[in-house]
Amino acid sequence: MAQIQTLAEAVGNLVNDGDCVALEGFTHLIPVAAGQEIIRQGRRDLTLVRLTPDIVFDQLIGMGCAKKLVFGWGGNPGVGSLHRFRDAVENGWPHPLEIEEHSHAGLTNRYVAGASGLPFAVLRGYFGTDLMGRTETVKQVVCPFTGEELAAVAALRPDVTVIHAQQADHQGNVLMWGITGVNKEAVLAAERVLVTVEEVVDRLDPRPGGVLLPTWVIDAVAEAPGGTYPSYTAGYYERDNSAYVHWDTISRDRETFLTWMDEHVLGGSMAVGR
Amino acid sequence: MAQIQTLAEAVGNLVNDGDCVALEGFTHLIPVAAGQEIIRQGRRDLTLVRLTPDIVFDQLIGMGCAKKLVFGWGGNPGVGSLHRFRDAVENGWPHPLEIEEHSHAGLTNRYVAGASGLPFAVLRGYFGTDLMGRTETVKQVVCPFTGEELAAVAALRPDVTVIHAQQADHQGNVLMWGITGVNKEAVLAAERVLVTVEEVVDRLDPRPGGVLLPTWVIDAVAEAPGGTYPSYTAGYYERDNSAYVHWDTISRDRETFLTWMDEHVLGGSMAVGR
Amino acid sequence: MTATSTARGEQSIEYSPDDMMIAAAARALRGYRVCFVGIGLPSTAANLARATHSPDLVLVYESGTIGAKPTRLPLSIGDGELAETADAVVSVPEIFNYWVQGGRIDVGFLGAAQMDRFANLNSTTIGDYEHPAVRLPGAGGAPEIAASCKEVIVLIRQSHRTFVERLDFRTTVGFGEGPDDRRRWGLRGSGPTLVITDLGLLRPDPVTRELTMTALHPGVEIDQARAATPWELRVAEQLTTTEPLSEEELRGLRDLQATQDHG
Amino acid sequence: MTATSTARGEQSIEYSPDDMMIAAAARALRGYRVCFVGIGLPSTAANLARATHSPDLVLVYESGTIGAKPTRLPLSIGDGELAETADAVVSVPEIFNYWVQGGRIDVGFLGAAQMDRFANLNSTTIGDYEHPAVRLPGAGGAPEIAASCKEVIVLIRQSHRTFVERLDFRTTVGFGEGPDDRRRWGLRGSGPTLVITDLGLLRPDPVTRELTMTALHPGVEIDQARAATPWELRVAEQLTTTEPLSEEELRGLRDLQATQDHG
Repeated sequence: MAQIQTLAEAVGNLVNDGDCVALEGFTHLIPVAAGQEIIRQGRRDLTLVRLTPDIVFDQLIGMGCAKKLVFGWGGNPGVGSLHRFRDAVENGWPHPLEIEEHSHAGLTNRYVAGASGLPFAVLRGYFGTDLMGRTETVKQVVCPFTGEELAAVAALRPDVTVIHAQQADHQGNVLMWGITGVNKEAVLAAERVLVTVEEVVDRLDPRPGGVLLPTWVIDAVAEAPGGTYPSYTAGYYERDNSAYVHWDTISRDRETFLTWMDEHVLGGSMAVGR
Repeated sequence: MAQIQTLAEAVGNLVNDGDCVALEGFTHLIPVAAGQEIIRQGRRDLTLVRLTPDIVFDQLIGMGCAKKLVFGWGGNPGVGSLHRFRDAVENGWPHPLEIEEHSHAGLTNRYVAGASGLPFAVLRGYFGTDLMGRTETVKQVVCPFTGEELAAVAALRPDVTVIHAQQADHQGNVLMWGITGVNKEAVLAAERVLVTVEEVVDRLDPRPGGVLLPTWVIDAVAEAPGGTYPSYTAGYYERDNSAYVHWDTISRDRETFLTWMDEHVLGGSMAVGR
Repeated sequence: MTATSTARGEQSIEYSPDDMMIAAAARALRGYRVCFVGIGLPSTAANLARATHSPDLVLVYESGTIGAKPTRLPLSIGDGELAETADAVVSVPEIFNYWVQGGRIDVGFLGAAQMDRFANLNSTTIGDYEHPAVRLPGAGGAPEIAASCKEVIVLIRQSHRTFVERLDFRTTVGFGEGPDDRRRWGLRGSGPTLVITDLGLLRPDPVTRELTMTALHPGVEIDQARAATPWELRVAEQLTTTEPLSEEELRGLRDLQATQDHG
Repeated sequence: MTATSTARGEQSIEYSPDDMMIAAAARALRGYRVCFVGIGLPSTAANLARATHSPDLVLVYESGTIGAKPTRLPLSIGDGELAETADAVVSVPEIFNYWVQGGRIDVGFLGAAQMDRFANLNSTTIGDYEHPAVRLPGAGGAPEIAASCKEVIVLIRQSHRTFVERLDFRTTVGFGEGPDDRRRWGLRGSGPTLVITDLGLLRPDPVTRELTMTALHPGVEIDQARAATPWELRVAEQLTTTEPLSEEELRGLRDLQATQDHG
């Protein structure tokens, strides 16, 4: 059963140094506030996972929280590069970043296998690409019926999955809608689950496209209004595209980045700092 | 793109003697009218597929349409046996019926593999049961990561899948809601698709739990109001439980059954008869 | 079915062996959070548990309804009432792959036509598979419920018809032939931890996994249970007696049964 | 980017090489029903096709939006506008497993940082993988789009930076090393059937699968294309010239671009 906690409490209770942490949100419902709280709490040596790491991953990497990144596509969507990610990979700043990369379908199916209690999933892909052989989590499996060779991806079971949703009720049931991506699978694959929500409401009303996660698959729910900013939350607010464009400038330079993080992320908190 | 046709046209165009025909509907949205039209058109040697064959399958089997049944649980839900199914298996009447049986999860995953363009799917099950070894569609696969042995089920790709849904629009897009079972997977796994609907409407309104199937994955849509009777269609009518109970009596005796079918299924049609 | 009568204070309560099984099953759900429910006795038991001691018990039905809160006993596992009262309705692939196989269900109920001493179940055929004397409905969801729910409760009457030395068909694995088979076959739940019959309760031996009679229902003697069992029935050293149906249980049960309209 | 000017009757139309690529891509969609769209030029092209000759073209975006009908150019593949205007929004596992891998998509668009003569693509790193000169965003959905869409259209500028003898990293399979590789690797789509550059169009040779220049954009000479290609460029016997941008195309394109608000 989900406990309704503050974001600081929830991150403090659920996210440990060295954990494998999936912060999912496929182009929508991106858990920015939760990621920034992880930064404020100074977590280290995390294996961070997301299909589409974007600005908040750039921040986590640039602030030195990540030992490893498991991902599919790491960019500033519609704008360009993630400069902190690139600096980590190209120059090892602030420290070297181990990377494990997949196609979106491959990483998606790693979650699906995890959610399904299976050790692996099967897909058509990877063969012929240099992705194959770069990770131990992609191998080959032979169809016992046709003899065809297919790609197998290892189940992914994060220690913690963090997602953002629109609403929770007081019992900790969670409702999300719009593009929900791989959020359900990332939740059901994880050992522990933290959901930030725009608001806690008295009652969750069924709605078109609504996806409900029952409280008994969640550990903590934390209110984080505006928790996906500068991305958007359907039904609540729009994407602030200028912030994405601006991030390109902020993140290009290490000092500019650190100063911005100090002011905008660390400043307002009782954080341990970096 | 789906053609909007009469049920007789659609069945005539899409269902051939000898076809593998999935008539899905997991305890809801059961395509009874379509199954009865198949009987009226005198189709023979069909391989019929459904997780939960019930009254309309009893009718198809008793009228001699089926060469083979692929299924998970064949009964009169909440009442008891399917007597025509039993008579075919136990006594070979009206002719012997080949059977291939699965667990629900196994047959479900056969559809999932079919819908996913994969030759097989993986699950935990079958081992230790006598289901294993009774069909060529269940084998063993070894996880390339952990060495675990898991069950593999062969993809199922019906020649035709028939389902019932609440509504279609004039373009042939289909909307169903409530318990939708394995209907989407059965549709996407099939070569050809027929959907019967309660009504064709001007516009499909999004609604909680609504599942839309775009017209470009469907071949024919046919209006069949009350098309799941005596089962139910959420939003339209309730299950007539007395008919399920009554079926137990009708179906116990071959002559009673044939007389009932003549009167209630063949009678009102321009059928070829049996 | 003979009715059993038991004195509770001044009043005598009349109930059937089925009532006793249902009540015992409902009681057994105490402390569980998420229950996978089939139609018939299990559904009645799970809803009795909700109506009495476990109002927050989460009912999951195979049709994809998660958190169903039916106000009447459903007619099938796909009754519209289940979908309408559920927290969520998901697809059948999702129910089996993510929720059952994913290990999200605490306890599942199963019934069967035959059971052996290792709680393996037959719901496929009586007699030879190719030429059965009785063709039963088949596996349905039972194999995977038994495979992946954390625990399983079996509801079955105890007689030489149902308790058999050797199943005519093994549809569903309890413990196979002993303690190692579940692990060997990759079945991650604990298997059947409780069998409820019209005579009493059986639990698997912690070491051998053979079913052991651990309790008798009020008025049942152990010799009755032995006589109803074709193998040499193991009996617990401390054999207990189940509590008779309380007035509250019987009232809850009759209220539920009154909601079931068989047309 | 230099603007190209072309005389159409009395009027002279000014457009860029990118505009030409987008228009050529939009034209190439004629006759297809279902298109898988990425952000950037492909999204602009697909929406231009909808705005001009193919109003019923079904746009599928990786975020799970099926049948999106955006009224403005989306900012990302997960733009709320896509979900709001879609026929259906499904999960990402469903999009990849049922719709892409299931073979439901007629044509997919891809871009890349590098392409070789067999239309294999690199969007991962420039330079050594372990110590890259430039770390690119990575694979995203490209490998499976290339694997399973019935056909693929590649949009890429033609230069020694983008056209390379040997990819620094093969992210996405076009034709591997030749005609047999796709089948051998279980990739069921036909692979890239068209490459659109700022200089013209290339198509795979029916036998060898090596890319062959089949058309040049107005004003481009074949020597320019040869000079922009590090390998000996194959050229079709009947090299054609693409139609210049029509007024309707340019108007449609400008209208679309006007909807894009970059904050």
